[in-house]
Amino acid sequence: MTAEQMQDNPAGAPASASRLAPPDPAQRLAEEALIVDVDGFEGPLDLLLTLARRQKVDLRRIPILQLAEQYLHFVEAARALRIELAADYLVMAAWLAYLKSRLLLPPDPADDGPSAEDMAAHLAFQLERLEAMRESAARLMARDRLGRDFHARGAPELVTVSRHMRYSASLLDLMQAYARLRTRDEFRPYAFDRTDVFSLEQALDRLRSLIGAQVGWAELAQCLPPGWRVPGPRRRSALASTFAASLELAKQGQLELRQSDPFAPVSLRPRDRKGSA
Amino acid sequence: MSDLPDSDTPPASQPAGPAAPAPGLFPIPPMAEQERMIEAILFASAQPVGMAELARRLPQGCDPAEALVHLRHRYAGRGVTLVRVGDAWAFRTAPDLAWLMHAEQVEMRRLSRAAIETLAIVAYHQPVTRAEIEEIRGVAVSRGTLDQLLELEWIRLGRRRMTPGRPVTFVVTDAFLDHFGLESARDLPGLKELREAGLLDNRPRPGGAPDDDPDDSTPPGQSELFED
Amino acid sequence: MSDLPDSDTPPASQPAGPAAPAPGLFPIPPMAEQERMIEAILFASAQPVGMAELARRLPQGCDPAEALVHLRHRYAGRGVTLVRVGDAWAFRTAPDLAWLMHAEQVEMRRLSRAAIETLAIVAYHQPVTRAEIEEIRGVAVSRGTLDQLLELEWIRLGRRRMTPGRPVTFVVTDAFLDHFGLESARDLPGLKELREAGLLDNRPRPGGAPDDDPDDSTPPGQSELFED
Repeated sequence: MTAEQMQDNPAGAPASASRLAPPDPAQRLAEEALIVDVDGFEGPLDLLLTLARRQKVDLRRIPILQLAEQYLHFVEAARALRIELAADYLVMAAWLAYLKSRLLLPPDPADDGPSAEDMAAHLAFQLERLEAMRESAARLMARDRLGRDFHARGAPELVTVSRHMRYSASLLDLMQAYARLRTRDEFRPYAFDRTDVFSLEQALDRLRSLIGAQVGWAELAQCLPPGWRVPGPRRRSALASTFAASLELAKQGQLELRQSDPFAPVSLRPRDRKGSA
Repeated sequence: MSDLPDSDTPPASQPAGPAAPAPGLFPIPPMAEQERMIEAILFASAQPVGMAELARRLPQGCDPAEALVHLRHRYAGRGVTLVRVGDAWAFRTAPDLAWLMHAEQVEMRRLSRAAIETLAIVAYHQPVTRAEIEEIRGVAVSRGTLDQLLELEWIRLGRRRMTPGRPVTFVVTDAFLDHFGLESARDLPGLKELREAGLLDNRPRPGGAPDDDPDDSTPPGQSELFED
Repeated sequence: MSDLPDSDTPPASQPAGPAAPAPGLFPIPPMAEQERMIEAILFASAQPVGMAELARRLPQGCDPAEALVHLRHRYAGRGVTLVRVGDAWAFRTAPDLAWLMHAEQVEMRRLSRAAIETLAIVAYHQPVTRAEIEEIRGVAVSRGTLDQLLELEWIRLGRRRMTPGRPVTFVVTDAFLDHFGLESARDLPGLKELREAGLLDNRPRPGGAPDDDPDDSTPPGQSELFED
């Protein structure tokens, strides 16, 4: 969305939003201008507020049904002009269409959700609140301001008699430093200490060579290479990759696996190719 | 005006005879002299000076709160006036002379409409979470908007909200008060009217909306769509 | 704001007779007002202001020389006095109060990157051991860095960790919270919030593989440290 730079006048509507209620052709022009300017709106609520303001009524008495129709009309007009609206404008349109139907239909006694009136009232509240914040922002920016309307001492006196060092850092520095540290890990090239890793390829090679000579059942743990059998990370790595390799070879039909109970040792043996064929 | 904490006048901490002069090594300076000292300290500094720092820099036994009241009277209506900024005090030129001060005017950084509105929302609704700002504006707070306000030191982090997810909150700073000539955030223009009209209430959306997560009460589907 | 004061006043408006009111478009401000104006200009100016500049900045028909005499009287004996510097004028704190300015004599230095990173790690991970700091930073923490932070009283020693070797831990201090305007270290935003506030670049990871699991790329042993 293009950020419309509006210095000191946040309450001001986008230039195209005429506050006057224009006659018909002018109104159509204004609506087209609205659509062309859709990038200048800060989302559906902003657009709704602009539409509401053109009704020149107290926002607390805004007829929500009428407003919903105007919004839907706007969205349709934009579609007719083949203007792509951001998805949130369409989501709001769908919600307003739903609200409109709820407002027009008699209430369903079986429905225990919020009433259409509650939903409409909340939308009116949101519009009024946004309007109030815009007015407050404008009033704030219109205040006398330091460096423009009133001024600090231009020549602060820092008499240097005794000097001691002070270090400064802002909260922003602190948070950015932390962010830098934390993301540095995301960008760090993937490096892994491989001395304690027994890879799947290694395990496959080893198992293939073992099952050539193997007759009958052997426990998986006995197939671990020497130097990888002492309990610890090395053994865990070798066990995991050997187990994965045994699954792979079982899938290929080269060996059979057996386990008597859950957590019992896993055993394997070469598959008798002739017998199973 | 004189709601200055005069906690510095110790009721019990001075056990020696209260009528007798303070038992310090040096006599407490007379009030007129205390006024001069504060005048000098505040004049010398471009930033507001806090009560605690004043008390620390003045000789033992001084009463900066009372001296400030006198000083403020003395400068009332002058070309330079004594103003209160949060818990601190500063001399500032009188705003009605702004037209004279062209030479001193600093370039005001242009703020986007989003930044201005976000600032107002933080000021009026503080402490306020990011989700609440988005709920009020109806759009996601774009990248860098909060960053810009933090960098200006007009807003800072407040306490985390004690709700699920414990989101951080934002509040305005003393530098904000100083910039906009406010004694405290309670003096924001129109604050009372807004409160009475219920426009500062955190009114939940009535029930039902399918994506109405209490953590993320932004209008339907907007927060993701506007993330860039 | 009514900018540009009276530049439109016709130059011919200065009559010979100083007693007669000027026939210009605007009446000459009363002397008390001229005094206020000069007070504000001298206060806000970074340099002493010369008579010619004063005359140029004040409305037509003013008499800065006379106003300065009044102003000088007004400030005689105050904590701030009007002094003449060469051909120009300036406010200066009274020489007898120079001793009050001592607290102002500080030289500000920015904290080194190593120090700020170490401080950030302590703030986010406290209580944290030196070994953990080094693990997160990826480099050794020099003795001087910790000493500096300890000396600044931004960090202090926490409880010893009940692990082999019983290493000391570091935590942040109240002075740290005070300096950074935090109510508690828990109020610091997490990584996700930093990213949402635009404080973190969302740069794509190099290498191209759609590596969605952040844990995958974390070197072993660090995942516990990085729990939010």
